[in-house]
Amino acid sequence: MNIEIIAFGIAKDIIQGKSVAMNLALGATVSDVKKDLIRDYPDFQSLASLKLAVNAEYVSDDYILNENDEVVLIPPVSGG
Amino acid sequence: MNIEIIAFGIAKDIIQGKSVAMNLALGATVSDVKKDLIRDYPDFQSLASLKLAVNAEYVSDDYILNENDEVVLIPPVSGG
Amino acid sequence: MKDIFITSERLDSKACTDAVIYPGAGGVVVFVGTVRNKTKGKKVLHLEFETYEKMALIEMQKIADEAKAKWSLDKMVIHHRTGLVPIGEEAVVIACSAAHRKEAFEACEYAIDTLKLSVPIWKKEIFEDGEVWVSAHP
Amino acid sequence: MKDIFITSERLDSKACTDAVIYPGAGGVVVFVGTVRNKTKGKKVLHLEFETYEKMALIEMQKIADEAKAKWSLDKMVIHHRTGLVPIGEEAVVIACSAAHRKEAFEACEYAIDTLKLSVPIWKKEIFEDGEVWVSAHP
Repeated sequence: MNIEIIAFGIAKDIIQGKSVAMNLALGATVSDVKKDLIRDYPDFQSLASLKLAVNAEYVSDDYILNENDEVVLIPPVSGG
Repeated sequence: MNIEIIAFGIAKDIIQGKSVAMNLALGATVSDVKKDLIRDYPDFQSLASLKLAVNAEYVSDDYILNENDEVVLIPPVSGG
Repeated sequence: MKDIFITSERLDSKACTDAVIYPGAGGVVVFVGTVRNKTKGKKVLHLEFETYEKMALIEMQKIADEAKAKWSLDKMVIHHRTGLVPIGEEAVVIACSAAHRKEAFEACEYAIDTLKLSVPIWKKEIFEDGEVWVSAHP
Repeated sequence: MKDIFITSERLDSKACTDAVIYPGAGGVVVFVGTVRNKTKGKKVLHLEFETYEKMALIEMQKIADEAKAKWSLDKMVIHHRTGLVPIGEEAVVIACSAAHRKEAFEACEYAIDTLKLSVPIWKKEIFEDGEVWVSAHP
């Protein structure tokens, strides 16, 4: 399945764009997505943390992605 | 010596006025003034505390009063 | 605007906040003490504050000086109202700023706690059937 | 006025303060996070905030709901600015009120601490010779 992963903050700089399309196996987890991202963009390894939000909620690494999920890369936040 | 003792808050209600004149022996302390006040106005005993300020500073019970001191009765404060 | 101030006019929390913001400030904390409509379930009509103003200003300045020294604050403003204060209006405003927010929170709480212990200001609650000097009795 | 709000306009700390005052409130605490002119001694020209707004509003609402439940607050307002914020202006305003001040202080500090950990907002510091996403790297 194809999933578009939206980026904010430094993640946008790392992927050099607002989003990246990924082709994932059915049953792929958040953990799988992170591995692929780090393989394609090694700079993600240097971040203090890298989380994914699905449908505007934080999810854990074992979350299984669905085709219609809104998937967003959440690099370390720094509001306030 | 004669000293006028100024009152605020509930102390004003107890002495039924803005100040009370007291005739004190030379060398009288704050402690002596408190004793006299409680003798003359027993309601002072019911307060949570009774402090005296001299020249706009809190003083301890052994402070020796002078004729020109500005002496003020400080019942329990409740600002804020 | 004076940093340490007692007035019978309405307090201006916005002016107090603006007065402590400066280019190096990272955190600003403001405490506003307002007049509650009830005490122990009993309806309060309004409050009346009385103050020994000369000494109150000295004690308020001491609080600000101590807070600034202890928490490396740059600024602290303490404004207290006197006279009649209606329900919902401000009786006291304390604003302070520091490079980091933790210091500003601690300093602001210290200031209001200490003000309530040491500053010669007295609050009378006016009820429908009488009035009481707050905290006078144990 | 919305309690939970993200805007590219200037924040109004006075409106946030007024919004949490109610007749039963005894203590109102307001935190204002302002833009500092320096980071580790280096001159900052301004900040730029970016936000995943839909999720940020959800996370801000969670903070307000948790704080209200834990400290029996009546009201909490959280306003955050996005886009370019000049030095000295407000990036965030958090205001809350409670019957007693201790609860209001604790809740306000909890809210800003948690916002900095969980709300998807990113801050970029713009220097004369470059720019840095704050806290991105360990």
